[in-house]
Order: sequence, then structure tokens, then C-alpha cells
Amino acid sequence: MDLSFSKVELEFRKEIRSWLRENVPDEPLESFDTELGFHQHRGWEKTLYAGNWGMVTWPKEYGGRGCSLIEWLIFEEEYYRAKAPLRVNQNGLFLLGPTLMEFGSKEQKEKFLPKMALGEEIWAQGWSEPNAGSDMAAIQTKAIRKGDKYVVTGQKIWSTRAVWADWIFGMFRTDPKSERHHGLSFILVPLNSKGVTIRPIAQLNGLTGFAEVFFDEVEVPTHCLLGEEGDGWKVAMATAGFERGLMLRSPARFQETARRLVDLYKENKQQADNDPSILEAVLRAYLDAESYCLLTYQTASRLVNGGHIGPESSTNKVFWSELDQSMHSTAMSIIGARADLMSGIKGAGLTAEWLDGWLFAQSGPIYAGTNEVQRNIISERMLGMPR
Amino acid sequence: MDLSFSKVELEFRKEIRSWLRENVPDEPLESFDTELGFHQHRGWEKTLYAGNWGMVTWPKEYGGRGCSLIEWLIFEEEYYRAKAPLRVNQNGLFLLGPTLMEFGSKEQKEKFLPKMALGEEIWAQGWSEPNAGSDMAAIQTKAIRKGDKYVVTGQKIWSTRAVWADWIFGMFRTDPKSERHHGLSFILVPLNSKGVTIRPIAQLNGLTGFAEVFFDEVEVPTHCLLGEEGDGWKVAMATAGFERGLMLRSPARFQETARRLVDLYKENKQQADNDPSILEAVLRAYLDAESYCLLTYQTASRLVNGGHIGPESSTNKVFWSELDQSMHSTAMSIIGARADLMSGIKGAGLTAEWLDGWLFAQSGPIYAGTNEVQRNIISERMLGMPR
Amino acid sequence: MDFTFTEEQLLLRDSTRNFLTAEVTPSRLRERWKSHDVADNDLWEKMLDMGIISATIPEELGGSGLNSVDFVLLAEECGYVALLEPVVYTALVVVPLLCELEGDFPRELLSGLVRGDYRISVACPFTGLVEDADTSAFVLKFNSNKELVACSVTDAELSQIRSIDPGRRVFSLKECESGKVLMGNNRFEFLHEFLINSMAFANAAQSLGLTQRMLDLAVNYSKDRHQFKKPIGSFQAVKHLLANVAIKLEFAKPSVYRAAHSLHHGAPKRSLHISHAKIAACEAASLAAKNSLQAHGAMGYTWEYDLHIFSKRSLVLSATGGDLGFHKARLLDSLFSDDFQLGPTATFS
Amino acid sequence: MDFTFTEEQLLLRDSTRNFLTAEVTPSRLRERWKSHDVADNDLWEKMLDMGIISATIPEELGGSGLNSVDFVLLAEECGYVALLEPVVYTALVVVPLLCELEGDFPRELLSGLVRGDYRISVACPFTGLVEDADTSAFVLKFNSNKELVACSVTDAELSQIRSIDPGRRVFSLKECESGKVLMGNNRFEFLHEFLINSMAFANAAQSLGLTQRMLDLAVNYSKDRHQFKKPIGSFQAVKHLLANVAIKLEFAKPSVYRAAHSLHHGAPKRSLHISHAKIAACEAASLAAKNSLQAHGAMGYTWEYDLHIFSKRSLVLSATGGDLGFHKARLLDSLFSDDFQLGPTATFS
Repeated sequence: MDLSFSKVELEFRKEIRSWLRENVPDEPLESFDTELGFHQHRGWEKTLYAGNWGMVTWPKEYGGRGCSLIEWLIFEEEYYRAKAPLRVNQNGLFLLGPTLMEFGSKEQKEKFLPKMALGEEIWAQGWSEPNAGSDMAAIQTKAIRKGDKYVVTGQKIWSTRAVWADWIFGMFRTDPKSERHHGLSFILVPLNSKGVTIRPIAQLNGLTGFAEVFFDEVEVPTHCLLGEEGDGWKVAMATAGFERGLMLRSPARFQETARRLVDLYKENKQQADNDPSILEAVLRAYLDAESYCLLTYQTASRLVNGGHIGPESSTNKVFWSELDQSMHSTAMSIIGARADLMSGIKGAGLTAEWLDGWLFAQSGPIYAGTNEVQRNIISERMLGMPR
Repeated sequence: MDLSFSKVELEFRKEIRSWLRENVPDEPLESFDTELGFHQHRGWEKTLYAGNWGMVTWPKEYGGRGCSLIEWLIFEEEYYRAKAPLRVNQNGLFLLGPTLMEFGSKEQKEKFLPKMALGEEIWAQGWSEPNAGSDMAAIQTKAIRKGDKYVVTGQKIWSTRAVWADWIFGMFRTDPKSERHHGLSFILVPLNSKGVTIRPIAQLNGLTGFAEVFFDEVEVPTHCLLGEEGDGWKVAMATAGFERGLMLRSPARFQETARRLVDLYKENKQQADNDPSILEAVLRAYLDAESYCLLTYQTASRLVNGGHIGPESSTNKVFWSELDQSMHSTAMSIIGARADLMSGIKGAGLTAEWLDGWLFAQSGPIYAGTNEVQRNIISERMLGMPR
Repeated sequence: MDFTFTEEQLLLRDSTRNFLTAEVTPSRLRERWKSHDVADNDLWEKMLDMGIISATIPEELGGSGLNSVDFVLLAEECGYVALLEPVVYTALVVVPLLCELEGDFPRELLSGLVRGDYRISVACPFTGLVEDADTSAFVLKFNSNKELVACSVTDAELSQIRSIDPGRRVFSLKECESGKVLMGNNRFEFLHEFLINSMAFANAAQSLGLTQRMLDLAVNYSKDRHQFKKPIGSFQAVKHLLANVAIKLEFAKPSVYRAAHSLHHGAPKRSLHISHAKIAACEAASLAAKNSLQAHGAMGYTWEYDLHIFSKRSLVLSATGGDLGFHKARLLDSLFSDDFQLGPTATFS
Repeated sequence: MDFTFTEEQLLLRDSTRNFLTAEVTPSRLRERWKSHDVADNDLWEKMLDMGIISATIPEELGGSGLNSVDFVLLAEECGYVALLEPVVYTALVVVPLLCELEGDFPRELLSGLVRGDYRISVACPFTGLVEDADTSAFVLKFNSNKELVACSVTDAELSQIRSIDPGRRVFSLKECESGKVLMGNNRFEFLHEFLINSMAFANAAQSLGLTQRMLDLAVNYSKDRHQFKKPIGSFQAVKHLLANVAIKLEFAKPSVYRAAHSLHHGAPKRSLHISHAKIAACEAASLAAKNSLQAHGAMGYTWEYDLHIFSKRSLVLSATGGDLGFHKARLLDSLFSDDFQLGPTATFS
């Protein structure tokens, strides 16, 4: 055990910090759930790529730097510290990317990864269907093989980023006679294909962060199959592991929120101390964000040493989503009488930022597998309790 | 709505307060989970009865005063305020008593109620069996009718007070071919019957508050059947309603604990304020104990006006048990570094009292139907959610 | 001692419920968000005709003379439908405040309300902001001299503030000291507390209704929505989420009804009781918002689905009328004062 | 940066686990509660032979020279079996404290420990009480002069104090100022904090083990116990109770391991890290005690069943070594100091 950074790691930190200082836009971009914001964020991805920061953990030939997971955490820390824009291509970079790395052919990696790192191809996810939410094995959308093509028919829903994205990945039923988690395959579909219709869905903040995607006999070349036909469940479970585990929610994100919360408390101490629950909540935000960081470094170290992510990644999902909710609720309590006011009054800008985070935090226990599902996984697969 | 006490109610309060002032023993009795304490408490019940305070809500002919439920609450308030001994016959007075009142024949009422009020016959409950805990319908202990007797064979467990009690009530399977909640009957069994063996079970505090009761062809006269044969489930559900609902846990009990907690906080303010979670918890103890009192008065008023206790009594059980747990945990946090020390050091007496309450509070979410079962009842019967 | 409502009170609640659930539908609320009309005058007229708007105005001035115990159940129903028109504040804040005042002008204002000539709003004593100022003729507020004044809205400059709740219309208004003085500053302390208590109580009562509405939505959804070939409401995890809301609601209600009683009778502990009610009811609503959303999954996170109409309103009701910190601090002050009675026997003393 | 244990460290953990789970069974603990013998000398001898007792003593004095990172996993295992003999305090409190001191006597005491001549305990810096004083030859404590002294137990008058944990042997001892001065009061501040940190860390590490043990008991029980014709562990309500414990434990662990590292390296933030670890681990144990009991139902509430062996011990470990209030206050002091680094990049700086 050595909890100090190596010289190489320190150098890396210095490099990314100085690059970000020079390149992060002064003004925050519009939300990537707006058309303008989406294009701004795509532009930012290109800037990152130009600095060779697209996805530092990937091998050089795919647009990366071959960095270790520890360096990835350092990158993320500097990224959040610099308040750099959120990654519009997170579905691609953090979910599909690692899956491609594990299950993709050389051709697929070459075809998809560099354009992903570049932000030229932005990815939506296509997990859920109207009748397959928590119960993902109930997927019905078909992809029937005809020669060198799959013909996709059906419907996906809650596809984040799908409104303006270029590609979607997801599970499709390639064996029409199959049931549950058998006969599914992991397929990548260009969203500009003939027969694809996208209906944006407005979220609680009024923006269209997700969409319904309808497939009407959409033809997809068979080289868009990831892994073996019929192995979709296995491939998807690996992706879900990344989502809950290391990649999707960097500790830095929550540490930055905790830092802002401590500042908010300090600036409003007198008002905040009226409510005796707040100080405890602020302390807990700091400790829990710190714990999340520690566990992540521990997991990264384990992976670097040849270990694997197991069902304990579900503990992550529950932990960060509840931490995020609790931090934002605490902020709302501190803001108190003006907690709902978004603009038109002094201090409303700050409130609006917290409110936006608060709304988003409400979705944390739902997306990427509800926390109820995660707790089932923890008890069944980690603790071995009966189904 | 009139939230003031009537002249009659105020007079009643005055009378019980002055009687208690003169009669409550100066020194606390031993725990009724010891042999000595059990007999002391039986003596106290006789003293209460001599003052005509055995069970004030019962009709005069059964040893009561015909008081209203509101007067019952007043009685309980004064009782806890005076720190009078806990009622060793609570299984009889608060659970079986109301059940007898609803389902008992005139003869049964005359036979059982006065002796219950007098403390001459102290009751144990016999709900659970080794394989029938949360799943009460799995009861297997048989009571087979032979002529004018039931022959009881089987085993009950977690029977509170059974170590030294005189009678036990419970559900028995009178139809040996029946399943689940059919074919059960509610029967009263003298514990000095031939064939009854009692094995005391030590609790977390080392005392034997409950027991296993073995029945080996125990003969019980048929007049000990309460309600119709085969109607045991219906009768028992009514009893369970009393248990969760109005009678078993008076608000006064928790208000007294909340008062002690506020005092404990005030006396140890400096130490307590080190932990920022404590002040909030103390405030919440006060508010929740108050809320519990308010809801109880509301329910009592509803019943006085001809209403009934419904599945919402399950909300009571969850609420008071979690309140009790939380108040005692908070006390443990305030006591801090000496929280485990029961005697031999300054202040240990106080700690021992809180510790004893803390241990007992741990059982709150378990007995009288686990809180998991209660939450099922709330969601299914009160909210109408599917089974 | 009788902690029940009368048959009459319950009947009035039922008829109000029938009216409101028929009229104030989510789609009507959504229309209002989009419309350029600043008020739903049709609805206001109907509620005026029903006597709800003037319910708490004394009978001699043409109202029904209802007190806060009579009205609390109606306020709950207004919360249940997330009524946007300021009916509850009119009946529970504006009218009681005007009734506290002597002189002709307050009586005139009350009569105007009965006639439906105009609406009157109040400035929040914490932020100075005014809800529905644009549809009001007068705003009641404390001026910098601590006098209570009635400002004519036509004289004031309004600027709208955006709330996360699309149904909330709230404004800051430029100092209008020129308003008519209703009461000198010798009664400032009393009236200031009176105003806070009225608003807090009104918010608490509506929060009960909001909680029930969010719970109903989630329960119904959990029966319809199937996953793993079963309604999701048959899973313990979902059941217990909603059972917890039911428990919170069940125990919040009597604290609000007690507050209604204390307010009506001017009980010495009324401020305490109202703070208790505000905390209990707003926390119930906030748990309902959280757990109902969780029971809905992604569906509850959409703009199209109605849940957020109620959850956003519950956020507003918690923030206004004194936030939780204000009410907790007020309770703690009492709890630790030397003469505070605690323990059994102290609840109704 | 490498946040993993070495193969060697893990192997030592495994062999210690095998030894302890075989030797320190609940029935052996129960024997000890009842026995008049004040110590399990047989067990102590075995652990001395294995080198666990002298593990942290420098090699030149005959120990194994393990540091706190090496030993933390062993302390966890001692917690897992609720070991009553004061092995963890010896290795993590007494030995490091003596190693901080100069002069012959501390070295002599360390050598005595290696030889198994006697045991040494420390007085709690918060209460002055001494665990296992009756089986010790010396007690390390601060006298009223703030000097660190080693008192001979034979000179002191012991009086036993009853703990809710029947396995805890704790004593007050009459002022024995006559003890040999080990260190003058010029280092009082440092040594006082050192002592608190050592105890808190030792308790945190053992609490992880206790948590795991209570979780294991509950998981196993939930597989065996059937109700409604199913193992109770198949009900979501029971599953989620225990999943919550697993989550707490999973996130408490790295905070304890980081504390071990900071302690070993004398990191400037070690006190903070230890407070964090103490809170996280003791809260995990306290949740485990509560939820495991709930999963067991009445069975867990009996004296005969083993759960309370571990839950009572976890209460003791939370109360001693600085209670939660002490550690929270210490953290808050830092958190709000002007130069405190927060946010991403501050964790390992």
C-alpha cells in the first residue's frame, strides 16, 4: 500500500491541470440537453481530443494515451476541479468504450473508438423499453438476421442523449423464439438509419435529455454486432458493471459538490444553523464524498493489479446516488426560503445551479438500474442470499 | 373539535393524580422478568385494584369504572407521569381484555375479567411457534376436541410473561386437516395444567422475559374457547389490532422518555453538542412523541364517536417502535464514552436505565408483528397495493 | 375532549373535493402554465359562488364565518389538486389578517372580496416577495416603518421571478410606501407573527393534500405497471417505500388539525403548534415527492407525467411560510425555555 | 499510488483468521464470561507463539516489526471473533506508545511483552478507566501532572465496573501517582493525541470485523429460516436490510485502511483520517447490530443466540477510543479551518 502519487502521476496531473487552465471555456456551456448546448459540447469534445485528452485510458492507436486507471482518476479530479464541461459522449466513452475494449473485434475498435474519442460520433444508450425497465430481460425489440444485415423493429425508451446523438447501442432480441435473457444480442445502430424515429421526452427541468426511439424495419450491417449473437446479456452485464462501477460517476464529481456545499454552509452559516440537521449533513457530505473517493482508488488499484469488478459495484451505485440526493437536499435546506427561485432575484443564479443539480440528483436512484434492483443484486450476488 | 378537557375529565385526572401520589412505591420495583419482581408487580396490581384502578375502561361489574377512552389516556398520562410500575398483566389487560369484551360470553367475561383486573390471574400470550413467527398462519399446535375438552399438543415460543404467569391465550389448530388461517381457534389455557412445560428464555439483558411453552396432551375445558371454533384467526386479528393500536403503547410512555431525553441533553449539553446530529434528534423526539399523542387522541375520539380501528393501527406500531429506538440511541450518543457502563461508577445508574430501555427498544420493531409485516399490512390493506 | 370533525365539516370537505377534482385537473393546470391570461377567472367565479373564497369572512360582511378548523380540510383539498388560484391564502391569510384590524378600510376590503371585486395578496414577511401580485388589486405588507399597509398594485412596479414550479407566479415589487396604512407599528410584533403563522398553517394544510395526491399517484401506478410479470406494487421494496409515506402522512395530520384548533382559539402555544404542523406536513410531502418518484421510475421524471406538478408545489410550500430552519429554531427556543412543560399531561395544557 | 495489500499481508490475515475462527468460538467466549479465571492464558500463549502479540514490536527487540498497515487486517479478524484478550490494544496501542518513548524502561517493557512475562494496559484518556487491568502487570497512564507513567498494578486498588458487554473487563483504579515516569509533560499534547488515535484506530479496525460477523450471522440465518414457505432471505425487505449493511461496510473499509497508512507514515492529516475511520466503521457496526437483529427476529433477542456477543462489543468499541461526538467535533474543527483543502485533488494531498 502506497497512497502517494508517483512522479509520473504527479507530472500527469501537472500537465492536465495546465492544459485545462488554458482551455476550459470561461463561460459555462449551455446544457447538452438543448440543441445549442449539444453542439457546443461536441465542439468541446473536439477540443479535448485535439489536446489528446479524449479518453486517456485508451491505447494510443484508438485516440488515447494508454494511461492507468489511477491516472484516469487524476484526470477526472483535475477535470472537475477546473469545472470543465460535462462529457456529452459519456454513454460512448464510459459505457460502450470499455465494452468495445473487452468484446469488440480489432475492426470494431478501429471503426468506433477514435471517432468516439473525437466526439465525431456521439452515443445514446438503448437499454429500456416500455415494458422492460427494471426487468431488462423482458426486452422485445427484434433484430432479425437477413443475410449480412439485422432488421430491427420495435421501440426503446429513456435513451439518454438520443435526441441529437449519432449512434445508439443496446440489446435486441435476435432469436424471436427466445425468452428472458436468452437470445439477446448487443448491437450498435446508426440513428440516421432509414426507419428510425426519435421522439424527444422532456424531463423535470423541461429539457429533452432522453427520447423514445422507434425502429421500423431498420437495416443494420452485421458488423455492428458486438460479441457473439445471443451473448447480448453477458455483454450488457459487463457494460452495466462499468456504469455502476468505476467509470460513470467519478468521485471528483461528488467531492466538488461537497466542496460547494461546505462553502454554501459557510456563507450562510447563521441561517443554516437554524436547522440543526444541516451541520451533520454537511459533515456527512464531506465524509461520504471522501469515502467514495477512497473506495474508488481502492478498486482502481485492485484492477491495476489484475483484479475484476464484481457485484460490489452495485454498492457504488446506491452510495453515490444517495449521497448526491442528500447533498442537494441539504443545499435546498440551507437556501431555505428562496429554494425554488431560479432567476430574477439576487442569489437566484446560485440557487438555480443547486436546483438543477437537485432535480438531476432525484434521477440518480432510478437510472443505471434502480437502487431497488441494485440492492437485490448486492444481497443475492454479493451476500449470496436466496432469490 | 374541542381539545380541552371537560370538567369530568379534569376531575378524573385530579383523582388519579392524587391517588398515585399517595400509592406509587418510592423505590422502583424489581423487573417483572425476575421472580421477585413478578410477585412485587402482582402485589402492585392488587393495590391498583383496591383503589378501583385495575382497568378503568371496563364496566363496573368486571372490576372497572366504565371510563371513556379519553379518560383511559388521561389515566395513562398520570400513570407515567407518576413513574408508576409497568403493568405485569399487560397481555391480559390490553390484549385479551378487549378481545374478551368483543368476543367473550357473559360467563367468560365474569370468569376472567375481574381476576385479571385484580392481578390474581396474570396472562401470557401464546402467538408464535418455532415455525410460525411472522407467518402466524403456519401455526401447528393442535387442540383437538374430545367431548367437553380440547386436548392441546404442540409448542409455543416467545411467550412474554409465561415464566410465572397463570394463564396463556393463543391460537390453536382445532381442525387438524385445515391449512393456513382456516381451522384455527382462540383458546385460553391454564398454565398449571397437567402436561404444560415451561422453558424460560433469557433475553439480551439476561432476564427471562419470555419462554417456550410445551403442551403434551393438555386438557382444556371447552368453555375456554373464545369466539366460535374455527374463528380463531378473526379473533386473533382483533387482538393484534389492539396490540398495534391504541392500548399497548400509550403515548404517555414515549412522552415521558422524550422528557427524560430533553433533560439528559440539557444536563450534558456541552458534550452532546460535539455531535451535531443530537440536537436534531432531541427535537424530533419531542415532536414525534407529541404527534403520537395527538394521533392517539384523534383515534380515541373517533372510537368514542362510534368509529373502528382499521389497518392504520399498523402505522402506530411502526411509528412508536422506531421513535423508541431513535430516542434511546440518541441517549446512548449523549452518554457517549460511558454508554456501556451499568454500575460501579458515578452516573452509571442513569446509564443503566437508558441501557435497559435501549435494549428493550431494540425489540420494538420485532414483537407484536415485525415492522416488515406491518409495512406489508399498511401497503396492502390501507393503500390497497397488490399482494 | 373531542378530536374529530363534525359531520357538517366533513360534508363541506366532500363537496369541495368533488368540485375541485372535477374542475382543477392536471390538464387545466397545464393550460394555465401556458396561457397568457394571468388568472383563471372562471374558476375564481365558481369558487366565489360556492362561498369558498369568502368562507372565513364574518357572516355580517357576507361571508360564511368559518374558522380555521372548518377550513383546514378545504385547504387540504386545494392542496390535493395543487390549486393555483390563491384561494387558501385568501381565506387563511388575507381575511384573518384583515379581520384583526379595526376601521372601515379593512371592512371595505373584506366586502370587496365577498363581492368578487378584486383579489388581495400579501408580501412574504421573509423575502418581501408577493405571490399572484399581478392579479391582485392590493398587496398587504409591512413598510419600512413596520406599519401594515395596503398598496394598490397599479401603483407598484412588478417584476416576475422564475420559480422551479411553473405554476407559481411570484413577484418582487418596488417599494410602495405610499400604500394606505392599515395598522400602526405598535402592533407590528403581533401582526408579524400572526402573518407568519397564517402562512405556515396554510402551507401545512395544503401539504397534507399534496402528500395524499402523490401517494395516490404512486399507488395507482404501482398497480398498473408490471415488471417481472407482476405489478411492481407487489414488490416489498415498492410497498415499503409507500407505506413509509402513509405513516408520515398519518402522523402529520393530527398536528395540523391541532394547529387549526390552536389558531382558532388563539391558544398561547399556537406558534409552537403551527411550527410543529409545518415541519410534519412539509416533511411528509417531501418524502412523498421522493418516494413516489422512486416508485414511478423514469416515468415520474418526465414533464408529461403529472407527478412533478405536485412535487414542485410541495417544494414551494416547504420553502415559504417560514422554512424548516425558521420553525425548528422557534420550537427549540421554546423547548429549552425554563417554563416549558414537557412529558405526559403537557400536550393539551 | 497503490491502495492494495500485499500478498504477504493477505496471507498473514488468512492464517490469523483460520487460527482465530477455530480457537475463539462463541462457546469459548461464553466460558470466559462464566469462569473465575481472569484471563485465557492458553490462548494468549498460543498467540504469543504465533507472534501476533509481539507483531508490532521492532525486530531488534524480538518482535516482527509490523506496522499499522500490516496489522489492520489482523485487528479486523480479532474483531470478527470478538476476541476478549487485549491483543489488539497491545499491538496497536501499548506497543506503539512504548516505541515512541526513549530510555531503557520502555524497551524493557517491550522485551517483557515479547517474552510473555506480563501484559500491559492503558488508561482511557477520556474516562481514566482501564480495560483488563486485573490481568496486567502495568498500566500506562497520564498522571495529574500530565506525565506518562507506568503504574504497577499490584500497587493499585482496582474496582470493577459492570459493562453491558459481559466480555468487557473494565476497572477504575485509585490514583497511583507513584508509577514510574516514562515521559515528562513536555510531550503531553503529542502523546495524548497519539494515544487517542491509537485506540480509535484499533476500535475502527475491530469494528469492521464485527460488522462482517453480524452480517454473516444474519445472512446465514436468513437462508435457513423459513416463513411463508420461503427462506426469509428471499424477501426484499430482509434483503435490503442486509444490503444496506454491506454498503456501509464496503465504504467504511477504505477509510480504515487509509487511516492505517496515515498512522504508519505519521501523515499530517492522520488525526482526521482516524476520526473518519472511527465514525465510518462504528456506524457500520451499529447498523449491522440493528439490521442483523431485525433479520433474526425474536431469535436474535435471546441470550442463547450469539448475535449479542458481537452487537454489545460493537457498542463498547463505539463508546471508547473517543465517542462519535469527539471525532465529529475534531473533524468539524478541521473542516472549517481556513487552510483546509477540500474537493477533488485534496484526498491524498
